[in-house]
Parts: sequence; structure tokens; C-alpha cells
Amino acid sequence: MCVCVLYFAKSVELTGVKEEIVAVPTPISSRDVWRLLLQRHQRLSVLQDQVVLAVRQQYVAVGDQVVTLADGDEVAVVPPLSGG
Amino acid sequence: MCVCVLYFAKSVELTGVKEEIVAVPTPISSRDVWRLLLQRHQRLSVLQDQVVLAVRQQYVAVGDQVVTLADGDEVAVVPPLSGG
Amino acid sequence: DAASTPTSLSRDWLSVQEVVDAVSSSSCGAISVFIGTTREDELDGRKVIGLEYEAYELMAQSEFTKLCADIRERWPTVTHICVHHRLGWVRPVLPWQISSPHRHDSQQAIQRCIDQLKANIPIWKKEVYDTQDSSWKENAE
Amino acid sequence: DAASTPTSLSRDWLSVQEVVDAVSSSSCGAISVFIGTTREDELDGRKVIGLEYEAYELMAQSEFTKLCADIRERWPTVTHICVHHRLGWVRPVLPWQISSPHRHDSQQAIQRCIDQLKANIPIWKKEVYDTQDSSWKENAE
Repeated sequence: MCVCVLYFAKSVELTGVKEEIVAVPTPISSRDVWRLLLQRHQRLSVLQDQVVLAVRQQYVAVGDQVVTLADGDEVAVVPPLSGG
Repeated sequence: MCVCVLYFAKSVELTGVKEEIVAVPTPISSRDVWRLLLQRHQRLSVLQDQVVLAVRQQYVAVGDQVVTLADGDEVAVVPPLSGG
Repeated sequence: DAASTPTSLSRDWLSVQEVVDAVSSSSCGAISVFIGTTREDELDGRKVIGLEYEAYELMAQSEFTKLCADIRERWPTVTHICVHHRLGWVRPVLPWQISSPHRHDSQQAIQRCIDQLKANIPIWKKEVYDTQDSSWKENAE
Repeated sequence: DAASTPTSLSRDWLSVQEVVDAVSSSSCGAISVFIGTTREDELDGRKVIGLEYEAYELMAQSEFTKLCADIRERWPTVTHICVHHRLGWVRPVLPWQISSPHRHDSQQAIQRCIDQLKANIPIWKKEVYDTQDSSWKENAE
């Protein structure tokens, strides 16, 4: 499937892109989604252990949880929040 | 002479106007300019002893100093400043 | 009054009146206000000269909506909720910069600027309160 | 570099880059910065929800010019001076209001809003420093 990956805040600086289309197998664990993004952008590793993902605008921790993706789904990289 | 009197900040609230044309004799002391404005707007008296004037954009203390005015000159009422 | 939940994320300021109108309600005895402000911070000798806020906007909006639902569930008497968060650049009121070959000169010059500004520049500041009162301030002599 | 004296009074924010560009100079070892900020104030139980600045604009501009001349006379090594003062409404980052019949509920609700916002709403803040560095902040757990 081809999903749309969105980057925010520090992850934009690390990858140099705000969004990109990425081909991913499905179903897939959220950990494997993260690994796949790390392969594309090695510098994202500074966010390891701090990052969470959002799939179709719902938070998903990086871990064993399996997600099913469809073409065009939104997957976001969410660095530590600092609103408020 | 008919001068243009400008009000700012608290003096706008006290007079209800931002500017007005006022007929004044010339030459005249700055104290008499202030008295003349007090006659038009009694509520300005709360600014007594705190206010300064500006004539053609130069500060003039309310006192004995005599100013010469021409038609259309700008006279401003300057309440205590609070910029910065 | 119907309960309302306006939320907004924007690059513009809400007018104070909009915020007040959004929660004013004749049935409400209590209005609580929280205002986040930018602070003047110094860190390792560096001054913060501005802040930038970025959001995942659609998701932030849906999270705000969930948060409001959660608040209403926990405190059913809550009538109005108004939430606003600035995005984009947020900057202090008055950035001054003076440069010179030696720090001492530029620091003294800045101090004089501040003193003279407060004494001579015709600018006035009005504070607006949550009670809808306001007052014009005066710089100390 | 020619010495420069940009001054401005405006209802808009200067971009941080504009301020930095205005005083960056290869011949200058020292840049001093003063930033006035809006503060969260409480007075007689009233909160300041905004500030309004008003100016006698033409005169303020000419007073700024006089002030800059005075600074250059006193400290001839001063290279660049950049002065900016906001006019009009200046408001805090995040006005929240929650109303309910009793203050206790709305206060508790506000506290939960703040906690949840920091934990869940996808918004990020970057601090920009006078050294031209910047860093993304993290809310405490």
C-alpha cells in the first residue's frame, strides 16, 4: 500500500521533508512502520524511544500493535509534544 | 487660530473624541491652552498635574511657556506614558 | 443558553471580545480563565527572541473535541468551553537590538533606550481584564 | 557595513529573521537584545487577558529618531540599532475559558484541559534564540 507519511517539528528537520508517499506492506506492526521510516531517514534515530505514530489521526505507540493500512492512509510521525 | 487638538489613551475616554478643531488666541501660554481644553471637557481635570501637551509634535509642559500657533497646527494632549 | 464548545487554532489573535462573548452566559456564575503567555527566558546566555508553534491541525482539532467531551462528562455542570491556541510565530512586544564591537557599549545603550523610551516616546498601554474592565497604565517616573 | 537605524511601529509582528537581519553585521562583535514581553498578571483577582498599545505615531517616530541620534552620540561605536514596538492588541498565546455555575468545577476543568492539552494535542513549540539557534521543546511527562 502507498501511505502518506507526515512529519512534524523536529522530524521535519531530521528528514528534510514535511510529507512523502511511502510503500508499506499491510498488515504491519507499528514497530515495523517505524523501522521502515528509519531506513529511509537514518537521522530519525535521534527520536527513537520518544516518538509515537498516528495512523488515520489516532495515536499508536511504536510496538507490537498491528495496523492495517489502505492506499492513501495518513501516517504521522509525532515527536514529543510541547503545546500549551 | 483654529488648531487641531489630538487626544490619546485616557484623554480619549474622558473627552469622547480623538480629535477636534478648537479656536485659540495666539500667542498663548501652554497653561491657558490647557484651561481652554478643560472648559470644553470638564472630565479632563482628572489628568491635571499629570498631563503635558505637544505642540507641532514637541513636548511643552503645562505652565508659563508662551506658544505661537498657526491655523492647522497640531496640539496633542499627552497623558502619562506607558510604552516599553 | 445552549452549551457551546468553540475551539480554534489560528495564526491570528482572537479579539478579546470574541473570547469574552464566547463564554459569557447569564446562567453561569463562574468563568475560569487560563492564559498561557510567552515568557522572557534566558538559557545558556541566549535569549529567546520568539516562539514558533506548529500543529498537526486536523488531528489537533479532533483531540480538542475529544478533550471537550471528556470535560463535559467529568463536570456535567460545565456550560461553555472556549479553547484557542496560537500557531505560527509568537513574538514579544518589543524586540530591540543594538550592536557594537564591544558588549559593554551595546548593553549601556540598550539601557538608555529603555529609560528614554519609557520617559519620552508617546505610547500608551491599556490592560484589559477578564472582568471586562480595563485601565491605562503609567510608567514609573 | 553602513550603520543602520531601522525603527518601526506596527500592528504586525516583525519576523524574527527581519530583526536578526537588521542588526547582523560582520564588523560587530556584540549584539545586545532587549525584549519586552506581556506577562501574566493578576490584580485584585482580575486577570489581564490582553494589552492594547496606542501611539501618537508621527511623534513617536520622531522621538525614536532623536533617541537613536542620542545613542550614537553617547556611544559612537554603536553600529546598528533596531527598534520595534507593537501597537494595537497584544494577546497571550492561549486564552482558555470555561464557565460553570460554580467556580470549583470550572477551575478543575481548566486544570484537566491544561494537563490533557500538554499530553495529547499534537502541537509543538520551537524556541528561537538571539544567537540564531533554535530548539524544539518537550512538555514534561
